[in-house]
Amino acid sequence: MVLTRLLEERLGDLHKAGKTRGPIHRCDGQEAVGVGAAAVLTDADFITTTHRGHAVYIGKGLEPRRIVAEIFGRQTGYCGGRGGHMLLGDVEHGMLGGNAIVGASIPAAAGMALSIQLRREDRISVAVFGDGAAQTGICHETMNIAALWKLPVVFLLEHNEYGLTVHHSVQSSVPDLHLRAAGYGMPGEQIDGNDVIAVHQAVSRAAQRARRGDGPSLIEARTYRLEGFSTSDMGGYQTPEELAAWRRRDPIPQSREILAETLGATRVADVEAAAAREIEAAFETALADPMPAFVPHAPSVPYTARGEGA
Amino acid sequence: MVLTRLLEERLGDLHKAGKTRGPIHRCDGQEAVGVGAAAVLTDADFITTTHRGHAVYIGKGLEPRRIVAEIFGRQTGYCGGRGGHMLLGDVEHGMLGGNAIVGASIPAAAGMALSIQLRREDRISVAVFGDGAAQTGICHETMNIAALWKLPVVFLLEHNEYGLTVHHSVQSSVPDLHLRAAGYGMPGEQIDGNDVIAVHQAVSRAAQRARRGDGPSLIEARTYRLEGFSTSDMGGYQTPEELAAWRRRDPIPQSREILAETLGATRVADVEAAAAREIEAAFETALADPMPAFVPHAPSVPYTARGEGA
Amino acid sequence: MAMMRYAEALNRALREEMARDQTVFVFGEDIASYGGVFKVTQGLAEAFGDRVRDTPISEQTLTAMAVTAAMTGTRPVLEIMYADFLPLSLDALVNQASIYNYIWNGQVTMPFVLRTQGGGGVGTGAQHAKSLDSMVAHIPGLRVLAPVTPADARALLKAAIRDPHPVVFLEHKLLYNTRGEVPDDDTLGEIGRARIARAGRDVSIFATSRMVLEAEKAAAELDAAGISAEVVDLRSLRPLDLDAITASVGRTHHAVVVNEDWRFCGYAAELSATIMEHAFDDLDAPVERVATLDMPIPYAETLEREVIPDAARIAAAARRALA
Amino acid sequence: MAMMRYAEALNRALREEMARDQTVFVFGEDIASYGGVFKVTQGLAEAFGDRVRDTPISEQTLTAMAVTAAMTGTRPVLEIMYADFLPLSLDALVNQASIYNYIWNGQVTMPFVLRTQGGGGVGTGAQHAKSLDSMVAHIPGLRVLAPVTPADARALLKAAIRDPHPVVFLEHKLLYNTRGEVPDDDTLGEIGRARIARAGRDVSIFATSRMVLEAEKAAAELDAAGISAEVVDLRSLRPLDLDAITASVGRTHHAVVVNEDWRFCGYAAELSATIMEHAFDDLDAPVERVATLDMPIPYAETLEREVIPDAARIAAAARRALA
Ligand SMILES: Cc1ncc(C[n+]2csc(CCOP(=O)(O)OP(=O)(O)O)c2C)c(N)n1
Ligand SMILES: Cc1ncc(C[n+]2csc(CCOP(=O)(O)OP(=O)(O)O)c2C)c(N)n1
Ligand SMILES: [Mg+2]
Ligand SMILES: [Mg+2]
Repeated sequence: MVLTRLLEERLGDLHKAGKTRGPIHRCDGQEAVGVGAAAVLTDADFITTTHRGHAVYIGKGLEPRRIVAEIFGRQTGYCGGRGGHMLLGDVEHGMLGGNAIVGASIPAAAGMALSIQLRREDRISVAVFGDGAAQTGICHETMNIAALWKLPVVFLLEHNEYGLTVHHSVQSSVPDLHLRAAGYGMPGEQIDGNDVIAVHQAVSRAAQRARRGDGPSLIEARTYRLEGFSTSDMGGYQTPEELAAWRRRDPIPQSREILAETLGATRVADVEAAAAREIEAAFETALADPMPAFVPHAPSVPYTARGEGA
Repeated sequence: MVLTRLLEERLGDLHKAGKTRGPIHRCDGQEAVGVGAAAVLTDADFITTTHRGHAVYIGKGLEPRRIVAEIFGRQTGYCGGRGGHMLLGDVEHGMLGGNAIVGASIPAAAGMALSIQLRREDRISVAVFGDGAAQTGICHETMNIAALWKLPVVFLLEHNEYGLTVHHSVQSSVPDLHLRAAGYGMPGEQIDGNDVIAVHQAVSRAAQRARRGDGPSLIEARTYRLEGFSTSDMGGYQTPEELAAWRRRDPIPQSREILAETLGATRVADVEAAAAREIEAAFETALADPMPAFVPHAPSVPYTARGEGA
Repeated sequence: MAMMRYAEALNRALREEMARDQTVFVFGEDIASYGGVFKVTQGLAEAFGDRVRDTPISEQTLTAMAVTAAMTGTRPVLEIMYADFLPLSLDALVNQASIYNYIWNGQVTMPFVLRTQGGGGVGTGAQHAKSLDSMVAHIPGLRVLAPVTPADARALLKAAIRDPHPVVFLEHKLLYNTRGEVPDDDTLGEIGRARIARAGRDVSIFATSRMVLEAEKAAAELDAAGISAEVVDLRSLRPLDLDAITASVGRTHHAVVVNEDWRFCGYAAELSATIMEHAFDDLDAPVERVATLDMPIPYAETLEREVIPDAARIAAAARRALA
Repeated sequence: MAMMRYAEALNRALREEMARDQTVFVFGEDIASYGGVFKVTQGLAEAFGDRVRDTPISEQTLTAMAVTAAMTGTRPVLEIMYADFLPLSLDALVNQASIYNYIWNGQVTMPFVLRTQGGGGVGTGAQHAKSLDSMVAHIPGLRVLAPVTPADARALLKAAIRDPHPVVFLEHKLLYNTRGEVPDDDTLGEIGRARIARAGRDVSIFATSRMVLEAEKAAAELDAAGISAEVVDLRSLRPLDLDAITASVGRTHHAVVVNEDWRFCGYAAELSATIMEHAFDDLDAPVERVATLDMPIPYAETLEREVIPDAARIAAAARRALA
């Protein structure tokens, strides 16, 4: 989580300095969801996420250096600069994609679960998606199919109160989205998404259920985007009171306290310092990495290879 | 209902005689839903329906003669033979369409309800759709939007146990679809769709709610297709026991009995005889009507009118 | 060699590939217990159990699931009942399937096949008679195939299933009952190769799917009038066999293109542009484009037949090209 | 006349039409309280209340609702945030909007406008940088407009709102901040009329949307080399102003077409085919087609700029046409 937060902060600074290309969707305040969930999984398990996937990238074990390189469009990025921050994928870690089509991470994870089921493998997949995404048609279709076929998938709804600039109450006919699980005959529960332990426990239960072959579950993790929709957003739609209340519930200080109790404050400080060094180094190396060279994409060429076309 | 049934039977016969073009989706056994619902509405109210809309066409007051003419692609049909049996529309009676894209009748009715709401009119719209359609993404999106905006629309789910050849249990993660209404914070109820009075009452309640500005409702009317999916379907997937059980619950004899109690058996027989004469005459005239002559569609021409193209 | 229906040839390809490769699975609406509304998947559920699945009516999600199932070790074959429903699959095709092999820098391939059928001629009306070829042929990273003979149906479906990239496989409702010889050996079709359906000297007619049959009728008619037409069955809409096209035009100096999708921005437009770009100097006249009239497809027989191309319109176009 | 940004010109058109006609309403994601992510709808919610609505993320349904709202007495203007999401709207466009005026025998019209913006150049990646012009221009019964100047943005959006048929209105993310003179009178744009952006003698460059600006740059560059290029801003992709095209080719005998959608089966293919069909004898060389390379749009700047057409590629095409 600390890694993610430091990554986000550094990205925010670089954006302000005009050094990023296009907006960055920071997940400050939501780290507990992605990190807590990914911690339940092994590299063999799949996870899909949204345009706001940094916590999942980090949680699933990806290296900050190559994440940063991708965000800055470098040859050394996870996708050689072709995908970018929203569409990053890393097969080795089962991180099968950030996805910037809202809702698309949901059927994506279910398709992987179908593949797991058909091949009778001991893996699961997890779909992370937002409260805005929960209103899309593919969310409904996917939940119905997944529940019907008992696919080994966990639906992790990252409810951060907003879809872009619009409050949840302007987008959803009901305030509590986990209730919709009943319409598919699957378990649904609401949890504190800022409590990394609660996230870990809920996802563990759902993961076990999925592994047992009992099918999907819906977890609605309530959380909040402390830094708005993206670095391009002009703000103004989140009230100061709301922001302040959620800042008090920031998952990082919360976990810091809990960890300090068990590990001692020094251990925690050491871990944080190491994270800071790692992020520092990641940016330093990545920003010095080369830009990719252009190569056309052979399978996209619309004429037969022997042809003279394209 | 009797009109519809006779229409269906006659169409079935003509299909067997090879006189129709393409399959016909008969609604034998389901007449109570379309007819009972449409009876709640005036010409000013809108209704949308599916590929299986004959009962709605008749219920909304359309003339059998022009329905038959449309089905047989005649110039005198409601759409001059351009639409056909699945896509028939008649603005005068607010019958805004059969629709053969499964699920499409749902947002269609909601769009009309939005137009009613924006213009502050005293009308409502009703979406008739199947149990198969309830699994589509647009069903979810529409219900969320309609409930959120309190649109004056009634969702009438015609649950006939099958979507094409596939039983509901193979398509839906839950047996009772009205339960999904809770996920949108709107009322949902299940009724006997073969009981025309129950349909009328439930739709009346929902219509009043919609007219009051309290928003949509979901009615799940349980019924059954006695003649299978369409005239092209080869059957075999409905068990004889199931068919026999539902035949005993055929809405037509059921209503006949009830009506006979209040109106007397002679009155009922007279009405049925009149219906038979009307259908007879409808087929006779319609089948003698001229075929339409081809005219291109000006708004579809892709070059500016003064141009020489197309 | 065995004589069989187009639908049977497809069925055989599916059976053979499913038997050969455990990762191939088939899903779609009404395809398992009923065997598909066009009976292409008949008997597969009995033979392969769980690997043949009836689905809810959820085209958009099914297509999206095919993409990621393909990316994680299986080879899905998805049936979309009518080409008219392709728009529902399009987000998954253009925003998902199309991109990953490239944007993830080659980390994944996506071996899936989306089978569907389009076309008019039987009074199914504006929502069930379209051919939306250009919408899918437009998408980078995809292959689009449209075999017209039973032999090609089998051979190309097998090739499609084995291909590492997403394939949209376009069938036609009026082809399922056509019959032809199908070889017994394990022939794979070659993606991106056209076929000369009938050799000729005066004009080249490039056609796709069922329009190849209409083109052959037109060629017979023209022959009677002393015009020798070459009919080229393109088979592979993307990638397109440019060499076969330029070679044919190099021989005949006149070209007609025929496709059942709408004319404007349709697949025939691409063919016409490609030919004129690559064979401008060989052409003695502009390429004649024959396609479905730009309008919704009407229901009544008297109207529908004016809208969809047929042998007469093709023959007339060939005459215009030669005029 | 007033100097204003393209986004402001659109905003003005919306305000004027909403004030004039109570049945016009505007809806879409983040368009009310936030004023739209590109700020086109800023201030409308304050001025028109309920007639300006933020929506859930449900493009498919919103488009379908626009169709029937339009058919029952209102004039919806729907904003779809990115053209990349057009596939989600496509079923409603091709299977609903496109058909009713015809198949219901003229009983209904559908006066709605779907505004969206496409195009690359700012690193938004494979899912947020496309131009899917040909997919919508392919659809019968629709109009497709793509103004490049602020004046046309206002005039054509007003015309689109008043038109009885569905209009897809294509904007470009790099145009919103461009500035230009906009007349004060109530001018309506004429749908289906191209505009000569720059007169020339040697070669005609037909371009759409932002590519008109690149074509103008190319023309300036060619001018310096002694080549006089005419730049035609097509503005209306469907219906297309065929007379303006043939007249220009009649003068220059050489043509380049430029469009930011992918090349294969893209809008440029239609332009190329149309020109060669209608001006074959006037052409001294095949039409040169310039479009986005057939591949997913990459994220990194060094890659993206190779893929999307620019002035240099247009100028090179013009030189090839004249070679
Ligand atoms: C299909 C689609 N529609 C719209 C958008 C534009 N968009 C990007 S993010 C977003 C809001 C998503 O809200 P939510 O799912 O709650 O995710 P969050 O940003 O809150 O993490 C929108 C509307 C998109 N990317 N894809
Ligand atoms: C989007 C779409 N997918 C598939 C079909 C093919 N199809 C036509 S009717 C039907 C079954 C519909 O089931 P249901 O909604 O229960 O209606 P019913 O036929 O039972 O009245 C299917 C799959 C279609 N017309 N549209
Ligand atoms: Mg959110
Ligand atoms: Mg049903």
